[in-house]
Amino acid sequence: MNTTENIRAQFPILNKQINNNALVYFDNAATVQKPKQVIEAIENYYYNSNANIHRGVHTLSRVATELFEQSRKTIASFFNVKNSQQIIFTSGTTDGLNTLVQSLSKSVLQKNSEIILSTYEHHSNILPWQLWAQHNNGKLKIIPLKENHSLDLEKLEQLITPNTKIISIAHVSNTLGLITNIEKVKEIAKKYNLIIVLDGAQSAPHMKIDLENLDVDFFVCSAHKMYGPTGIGILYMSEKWLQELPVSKVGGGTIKTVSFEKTEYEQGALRFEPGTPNISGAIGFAEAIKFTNIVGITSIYKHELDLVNYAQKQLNELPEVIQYGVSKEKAGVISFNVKNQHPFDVGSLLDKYGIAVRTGHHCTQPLMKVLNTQGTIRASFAIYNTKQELNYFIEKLKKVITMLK
Amino acid sequence: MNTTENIRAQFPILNKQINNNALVYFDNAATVQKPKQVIEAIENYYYNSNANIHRGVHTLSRVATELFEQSRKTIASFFNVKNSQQIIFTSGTTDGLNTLVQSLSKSVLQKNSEIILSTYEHHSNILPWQLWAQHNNGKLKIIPLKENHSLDLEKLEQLITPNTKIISIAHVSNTLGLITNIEKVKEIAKKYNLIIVLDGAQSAPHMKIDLENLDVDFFVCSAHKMYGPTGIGILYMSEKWLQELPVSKVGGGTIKTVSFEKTEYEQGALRFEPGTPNISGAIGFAEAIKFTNIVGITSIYKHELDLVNYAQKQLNELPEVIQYGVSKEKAGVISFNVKNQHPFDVGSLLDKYGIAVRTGHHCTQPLMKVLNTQGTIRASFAIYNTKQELNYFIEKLKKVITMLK
Amino acid sequence: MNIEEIEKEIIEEFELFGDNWEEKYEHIIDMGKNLPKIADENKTDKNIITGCQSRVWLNTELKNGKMIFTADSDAIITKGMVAIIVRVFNNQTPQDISNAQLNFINVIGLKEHLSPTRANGLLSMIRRMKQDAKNLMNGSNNNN
Amino acid sequence: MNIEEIEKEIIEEFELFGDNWEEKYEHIIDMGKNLPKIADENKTDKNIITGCQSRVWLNTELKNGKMIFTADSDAIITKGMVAIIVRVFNNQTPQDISNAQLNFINVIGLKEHLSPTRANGLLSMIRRMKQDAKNLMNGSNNNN
Ligand SMILES: Cc1ncc(COP(=O)(O)O)c(C=O)c1O
Ligand SMILES: Cc1ncc(COP(=O)(O)O)c(C=O)c1O
Repeated sequence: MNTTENIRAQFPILNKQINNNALVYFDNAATVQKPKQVIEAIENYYYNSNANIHRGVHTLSRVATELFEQSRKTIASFFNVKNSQQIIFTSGTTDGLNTLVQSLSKSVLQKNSEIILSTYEHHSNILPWQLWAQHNNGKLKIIPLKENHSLDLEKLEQLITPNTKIISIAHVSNTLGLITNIEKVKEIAKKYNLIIVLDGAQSAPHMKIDLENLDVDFFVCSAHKMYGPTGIGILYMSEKWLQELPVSKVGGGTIKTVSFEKTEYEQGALRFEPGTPNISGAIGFAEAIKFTNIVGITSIYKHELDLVNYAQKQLNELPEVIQYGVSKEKAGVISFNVKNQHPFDVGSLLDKYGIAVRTGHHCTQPLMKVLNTQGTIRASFAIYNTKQELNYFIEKLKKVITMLK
Repeated sequence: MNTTENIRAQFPILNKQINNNALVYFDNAATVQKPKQVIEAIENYYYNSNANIHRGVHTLSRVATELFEQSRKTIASFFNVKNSQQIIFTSGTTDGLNTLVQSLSKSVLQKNSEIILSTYEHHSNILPWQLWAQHNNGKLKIIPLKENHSLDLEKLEQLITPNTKIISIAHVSNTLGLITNIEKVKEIAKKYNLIIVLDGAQSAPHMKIDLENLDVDFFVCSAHKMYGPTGIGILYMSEKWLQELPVSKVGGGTIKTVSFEKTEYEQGALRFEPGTPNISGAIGFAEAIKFTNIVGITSIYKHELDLVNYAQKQLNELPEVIQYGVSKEKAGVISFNVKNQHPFDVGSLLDKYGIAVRTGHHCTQPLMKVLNTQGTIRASFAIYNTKQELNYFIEKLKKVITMLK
Repeated sequence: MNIEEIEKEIIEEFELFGDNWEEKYEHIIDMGKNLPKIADENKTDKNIITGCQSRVWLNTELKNGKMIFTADSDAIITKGMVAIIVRVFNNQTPQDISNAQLNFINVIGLKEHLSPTRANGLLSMIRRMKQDAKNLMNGSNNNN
Repeated sequence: MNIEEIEKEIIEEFELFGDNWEEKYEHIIDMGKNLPKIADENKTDKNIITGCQSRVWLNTELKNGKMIFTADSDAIITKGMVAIIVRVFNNQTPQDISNAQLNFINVIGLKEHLSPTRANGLLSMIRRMKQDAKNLMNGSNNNN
């Protein structure tokens, strides 16, 4: 039975006391807690099967390779990707985006090319493009926000010029929790033959994502936001790109033959995975996917949306609170401020009550500028959070507001 | 007491049966087994302190940040690096080398620049340079081997031209276990003002390395070869480079301010660590260093050298065996072949006796070409290996030779 | 004999060794040594199947509606495995080969040599043989 | 009063609150509100100390051999902490400031605000105050 109680029992850290209060962990968009199955899968790997993978002639190496490749398949099937080779292990979303930008800069990107991003991108989906642009006279074009802080996709088409090559966009805003209308983005991208890169760091933990049907060129996410360990993520690419994308990160394991003069690279995912991968990380990631499958990703979405709507409603009743990106359809995140108070003060005092929220710019400084604030207070939810926790949070938030007045 | 018995007790995997025989794990150069303290440190982190680091206003985030930064300090002091900011976390040696080559390609490397490598480099220290060279008309110059398979450093100076910028070299050969004479390399490098990149993947696990005194520009290694977890390693850089090296991998966490037009980057290690790092990996790595410190890195070296010399002597008595890179001073690795037999056959049969060796090109195909073989059989040792295991190995190797005849 | 009968014969042969893997492997090595050599002119790049560690050469011909395989490998255990598979498939019709299940491999306990992650070319060899059979059935001459 | 005496006074003040952190923080917030404002012309980039989340402005002057600090912060808890430290250091000699240990911070239980990993600028502020003091002692006018 997937009651919240049963689920919480799988996360021992939730029983911790913080500053003499029960931990209320609302910082899930930064990183989520891990169920004990995931931690045990990592342990198990090291106690029973640790070896370097691929090419190994001995038993442990074969076992480790099988566990690793099976993990790839588990993840592929979670995203409904038939050819698991399209799932390339990275060390996280940021790593995936950097590698991708570098590979694209050796193929489709030329001097003067233009990339379209959105106002609410995470720095990890801005800086790699910006760095490329600075060295190549490239340009970043930005999709603006509407009044309600959602993306103004009506303006997208105007940004496109003959030099536009790529739209790289967050599937879900990490600061606001708003969901990007990908169907709309795709419609326009197809019309102009643009490549779509989808930053799924904040969507993959919360929503059913069917990459076969979504039909974007690239998709990235991080395990540590999906009940998995740190140091592992994936870069998905379409079949076409799996064949065509030039490598940008190379080393042991990616090759068929090497001489100092010339190198013939492998096919498939191996081509993009130089060096010893994060084997225990991949195994932990797959175990996290199994956890998610058992709970059901649509149940997760529903549970978190209930919390979001409840929280938005409660906050709406506090006159001192300004909310950002309010919407009935969000992925587990709310963002707000207390009028005339610094988010850091609010966050510090909530922490005293055991409540973990994130405050600051959330690595979205350009968005902060548009929202005209230095930072916000962000509460982000996971499957184990409860309405009781939210009630406690609202109660203490009121207290904090009084203290700061 | 650091008896081998006590040490072995800390590695539960060593009690495993493989094909109905006790596991004899001689594939330590590929990846070494982990003591239970390391596995427990990772567990502990996830059960008690998991949170995203830096900028966090809440308690768990502060605790996680402290654990992470303390790990950096533990590793820095192991290598006698006073400013721990010079230790940059990577996902491994290969990742470190790729990032480094890309950063150097934005500063010292120009069109037509030349890089000096050695014949026994691992693919991870060839391919990133080769990829750069292909796009920039650069050149790789190769230090040849002497008769005894050690590097012919007498020939190094001849390779230098006015275009030479960098010597990137393995500290220890992963295939042969031979130790590069870095003092000699440095002498020449200083004379011509060349940058030294030291690939320490195979030296860091076995030898005392004092980076403050070694005084190279860059040093890379992987935790998983040093009793630590997969998915984490370090890139050390000298103070000068910490200030001057341009970033090549960017994203959340590396910046002071970001706008779509311009970005001001952080100082110190943060500048080179975009995105959520492998937090549990860093903590596990530090725990592995603590294990190494308790045993003592010089004891490790001595123990492994004893095994190497014993093995070389035993193999020398088998007329069917050809050894490569025989030397009295090696770091834990021996490499050989059985005349007229494919290494794969020998390795497969040894595996049947529970003995894990690696066979093949060991990601050093150019070296294989010079040794005039498709591959070798490599046995590599760690602190937990014993003479009894070696005796068993030699006994079974003889059996295998008979079977294959 | 048809494929199933040969499989049965091989299983019976291997049953004699019981749990003694050493004798089993000696038998495989022997079979490898006795594998009729592929003609030198057929040891071409077109006929090579690269595994990660050992290479296999395989040549296919059709004679009187039956498929004739000759093969070689640089590793003797691989060659022995190749010999077993050639023994099963040789002189069979393309139809039978393309339908064959090859159950005997699990039974004689050599699964590790045919696990998908042990890229030693054997799996690709079987796949190639079946592909060649299919191509012949479809009247194609392409045996790549 | 010298630095140690002021520290003692602060410790005694905070002892009154016992384990009640809420009162403790209310006191800090009050102190923040009562911190004499830094003159607007001194709220310059030169005088800014950037933490990760909140900013601190600090101005240093020397009057009759004593150091005079004025400061501000955009976060009120930070400002309260700043107020405490200014209270301790204000009107003291450069010599005393540069030698001060500031033990009171651990004692009053606000350590988390001064942990090296909580980059809120407070630590850098103390470092800056001591550096300014040292520079003055060495006759340098550079207070960066
Ligand atoms: C000398 C050398 N360099 C680089 C590497 C690559 O290390 P990793 O696979 O951990 O990235 C290895 C590992 O095999 C090595 O032995
Ligand atoms: C939308 C978005 N993109 C990218 C990232 C970066 O992910 P990671 O830190 O795991 O590399 C994050 C994480 O905060 C994110 O929320």
